[in-house]
Amino acid sequence: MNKHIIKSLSAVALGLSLNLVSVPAFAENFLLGEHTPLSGKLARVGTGSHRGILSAVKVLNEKYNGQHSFEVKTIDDESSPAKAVSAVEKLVSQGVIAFTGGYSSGIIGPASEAAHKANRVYITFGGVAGPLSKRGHEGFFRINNTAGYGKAIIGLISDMGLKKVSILYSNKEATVKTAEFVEKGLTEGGVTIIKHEFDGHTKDFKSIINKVKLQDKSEAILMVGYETDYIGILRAAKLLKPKVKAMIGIWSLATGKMATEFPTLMENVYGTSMLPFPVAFTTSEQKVFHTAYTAEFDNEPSYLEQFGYVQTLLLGEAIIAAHSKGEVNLKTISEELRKTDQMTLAGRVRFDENGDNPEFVQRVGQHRTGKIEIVWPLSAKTSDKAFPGTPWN
Amino acid sequence: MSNFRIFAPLAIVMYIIVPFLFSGNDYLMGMIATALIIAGIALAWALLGNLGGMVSFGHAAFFGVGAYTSAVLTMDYNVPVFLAMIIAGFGASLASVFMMPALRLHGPYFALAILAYAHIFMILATEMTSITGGAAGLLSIPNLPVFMGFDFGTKLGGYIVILNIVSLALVVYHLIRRSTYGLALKAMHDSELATRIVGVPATQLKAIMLVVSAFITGCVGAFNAHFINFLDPEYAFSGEWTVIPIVAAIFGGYRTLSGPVLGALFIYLADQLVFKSLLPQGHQLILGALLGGMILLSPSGLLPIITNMFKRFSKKGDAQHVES
Amino acid sequence: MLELTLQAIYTGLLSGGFYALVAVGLALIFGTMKVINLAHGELVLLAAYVAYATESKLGLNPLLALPIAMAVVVSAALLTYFLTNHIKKDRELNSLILTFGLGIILTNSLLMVFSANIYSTSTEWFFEGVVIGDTLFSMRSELLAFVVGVLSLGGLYWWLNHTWHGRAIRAVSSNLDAAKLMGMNPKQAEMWSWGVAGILATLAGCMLYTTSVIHPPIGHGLTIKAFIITVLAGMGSIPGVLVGAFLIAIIESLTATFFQSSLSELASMGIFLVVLIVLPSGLFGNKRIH
Amino acid sequence: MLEVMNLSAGYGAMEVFWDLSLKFEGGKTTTIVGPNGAGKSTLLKTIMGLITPMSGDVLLRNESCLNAETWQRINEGLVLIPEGRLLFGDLSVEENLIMGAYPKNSRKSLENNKENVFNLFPRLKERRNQISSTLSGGEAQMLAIGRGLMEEPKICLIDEPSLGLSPVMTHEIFSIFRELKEDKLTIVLVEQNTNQALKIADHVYLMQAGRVALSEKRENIDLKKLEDFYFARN
Repeated sequence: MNKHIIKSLSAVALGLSLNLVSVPAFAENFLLGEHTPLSGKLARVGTGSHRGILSAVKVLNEKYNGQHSFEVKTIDDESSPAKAVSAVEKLVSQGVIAFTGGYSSGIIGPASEAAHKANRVYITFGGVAGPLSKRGHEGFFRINNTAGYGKAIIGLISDMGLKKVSILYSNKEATVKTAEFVEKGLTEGGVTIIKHEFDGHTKDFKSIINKVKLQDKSEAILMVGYETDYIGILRAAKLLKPKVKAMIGIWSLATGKMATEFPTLMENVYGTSMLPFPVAFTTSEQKVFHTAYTAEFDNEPSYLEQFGYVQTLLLGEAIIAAHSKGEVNLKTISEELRKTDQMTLAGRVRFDENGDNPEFVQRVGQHRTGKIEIVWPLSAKTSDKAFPGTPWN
Repeated sequence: MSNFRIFAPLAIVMYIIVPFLFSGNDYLMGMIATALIIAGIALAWALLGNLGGMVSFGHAAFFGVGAYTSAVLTMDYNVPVFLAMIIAGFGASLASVFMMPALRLHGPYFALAILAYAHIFMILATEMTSITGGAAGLLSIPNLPVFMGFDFGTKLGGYIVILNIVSLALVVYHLIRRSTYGLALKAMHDSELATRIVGVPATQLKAIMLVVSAFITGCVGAFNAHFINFLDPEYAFSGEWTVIPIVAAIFGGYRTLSGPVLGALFIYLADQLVFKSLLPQGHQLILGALLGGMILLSPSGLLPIITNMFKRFSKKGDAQHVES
Repeated sequence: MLELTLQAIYTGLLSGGFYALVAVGLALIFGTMKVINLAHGELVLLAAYVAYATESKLGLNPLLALPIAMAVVVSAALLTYFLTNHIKKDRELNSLILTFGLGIILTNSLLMVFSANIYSTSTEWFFEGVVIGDTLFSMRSELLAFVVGVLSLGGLYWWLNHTWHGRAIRAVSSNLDAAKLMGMNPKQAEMWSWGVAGILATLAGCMLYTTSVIHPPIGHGLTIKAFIITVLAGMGSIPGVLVGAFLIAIIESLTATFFQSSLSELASMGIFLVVLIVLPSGLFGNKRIH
Repeated sequence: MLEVMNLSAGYGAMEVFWDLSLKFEGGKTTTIVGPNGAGKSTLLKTIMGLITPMSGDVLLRNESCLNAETWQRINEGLVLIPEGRLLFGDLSVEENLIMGAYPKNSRKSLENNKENVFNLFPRLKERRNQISSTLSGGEAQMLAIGRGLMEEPKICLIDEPSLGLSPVMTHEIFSIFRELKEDKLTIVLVEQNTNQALKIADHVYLMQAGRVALSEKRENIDLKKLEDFYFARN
């Protein structure tokens, strides 16, 4: 199953080594710009993404040591669109050649607009709103999308053969969209869906879980939210013990942090994850990332760090490629990025004409006694799923 | 007289010197325009606070309603942007009419009631998906237009528009304050009982101030929507649209005309340009400390300090210069 | 249906106990000083972080953090008091800005020290279920928070009525000049009210950490909720705080059960407005306005 | 015992009285009479430290007490029985009385004094659990007096005690003051009810429009003449 990865990696490696041979070393320092929420309500995700980006810069610098160097200038956008726009404008004035980072469609929208006006490439994983990639921005790229998460969850639930699923979703932009996507896909597959909306202030999920238990009587609970929501939902579920066969979540659930900090709460819970945990960093690419990351930071990287890393690495490689052919600008970097087709930590990445990654499909992991096993798709699984299985049985 | 001494140089700086020096620098122009957005709300807030004697914790409500009104009108009904911005002001005023039952409340009760209204508006914006786009918000809201051959969609154009909005608001504020209404309102602020005896309908006057304040805030909110081209409920009704302007108004001296504007320019620009470069993460900490220190050391705001500086400067015969 | 309703009311009752614990400190300070401490939620959060640090760094049960947390939070509260006390002009308004500034400082300090990560206790004991008659479910920690909340309010009520320091606080809240004429030093009463508010915030913070998840930005939301309950209660009324907290919490959980969770806040805000407009001085306030 | 010298005070920029000098002898009862707005209540509040004087001095046992806060003056035995409006409106009748026993010296005899007050005003005992803001004017007055007595005053300033009381009640209250007087308390009584006030006075001041218009020993005062004086301005 790793054949494909190894093949493409070696292809990339070959391509790179050829590049290195054919282009005389002409040392250049590439300045990248990053705006990300390091404070405010998105500080947590912003910090994760930021660390991934720093790791990528480290890896790029080691790789091109002596030939080129990369530097990233970061400005905290404080989770605010206006400040993100200011950040982009300021970074442009400081001479950055491309942007990586950003979180939340509402912030990425105006910020990438500003990057567009300044003729800079903008690559991100933080915004899943559909319209973002339909604005005709040549330099706008994102490596993930709602569909990729949705497809994985739909696939998993179809494999389980469930007939009735309750979806608990936060009323944020990304969560609403994802919940709608999954609902549509599952309904077409003949699954009955009952949706329960909550908001960021919801602390006590007993009421919702009780409804699932007494009224919905569904076979699985799908949680579309963030860490705090998952912990609240799982605690309430563990208490009320609805008769479901699976507890399934999306991002930030099948993470090392959750596995180490809440092992009993997470037992048997599913969540999207590209890699198992503890990460069997088997491939050389994974090892490179892990070494670079743990050298700087003392926790285990989650999807945020991985995605931040991948997008920045892709951007860096595209810049190097563009440089090797002559001029580095919006047009040449975009062209190179559009040529991307490779396996990464975040799965296969290829960009369509809108800058979206149609190949993006998440995998699904399941928490097992403090570890995370990949259980979907079959081609990537590290273990069979424990089904039916919930934290309480 | 003292008004003129502050406003003449301020107007020269804002209308001539700033565009002359920075028009090529999108970053700075955008930054100053955002500071003026805060200034506009701060001014509207101070108008209600100073003349109406009411502290509002919910100006984000007017800001958000204005923003959504203008965005929806321009996107779904093709209303021209500038017209939509004015209608947005009326929309915010209409929202303030719903708040009028709260006018019989006092002090913190009124402040909190308005906060609750703002929160309710935010939840409604999230839930009324068909009109507002729900939590996903509205992307690609039309830019400010090209008007009489000038592209207001640029940073410089945006700056000029918001500067004019703030200037107009200042003029309105000044006229109200000077009118008989203003005198009655001032008397009311000193003693409500006194005005009742004199026969001024206090609640009616307060209601008018609320409507005017909402109108200004709504226009500013509409401007921001077209300036940033994006809205979602959490952003449009964010508590920051209430809190930062209040801080700015009090910091600048909310009982004066120019205080809220100077306060907003200072707070926002100092925070973003100076503190943020000193302490990239957690620069809000400096802002917090500065606020606390200011309240303790110069409780009537920043303006007295500046006017004092002015006096010292003019005594020395130096060139007039406002640093903000 | 009945089962759902009963559980909803039970859930509301339990969180009401916690809400009351958060709100009562704010009410106490407002009573004596007419100052709204906008950093109150941050003080609660500070206590929660001390509990987290105690658990993760020292490996102790988070409840053992109480003495340390109390020392830290009460000092912070008293510091806030001394600063507030130095405001010379327009104290009612300026204290809002001052305490708001202190709240910013606290939030950002927590962010810098503890990062933006989320934390929750890893002591499983707190999450064991307690089931009454097969229909009412709660976690131990929720029950504990409820009991601590109700007992603290009861204790506070007793203290305010039966000790001279407590009585002085009531007297100062009720009529400042009259209190002075009874030989009371209002400064001392104010200081006591801040100190006690600090203790209550500490209890609330430890309960927050053991029932829920903490991260830096949640302090402000706690202040707002506390404020709403305080106003609903009628500023300064202790039994009012308890009733107001129960009312808000039960309405929230009923809304979450019979409509949807994301409308809970709409319902509680709506009730708040209705009560405020019908009874401007709150459920338990004086009938005199202003 | 208590003396004010060249005292001026008021609210904000508005002066209420100017350059007042009065002397209240120990163990004696001094009555200050005068029309509404003469500045009598303001004078008492200034003596208590609730209002900071603009100039002049207040001497307690021949020492200036301007630097002492109100609560410190209470501990010296200086007590003001204010008019009924200065009650703890949201506390019950009994709680108001208990607050009166706050000064350290009077805490021990709280129960005793409370019983005494209840004996003096059985009305208050009937209403001991009622919230004091719901009392009638007369009842509020009784409560204010009772609460003042709980403080065990040595120098007792009394502000308009007969306000809102029935003649019978007024008579009773004055008999209480007479008892206090017999206990050698220093009493300063501000009254509009000249008739009653003069009966127990040793010395009389007449205040008009912020000034002392007359200062005489009781025996030298002709009630009729005083009343002429009194109403001359009205």
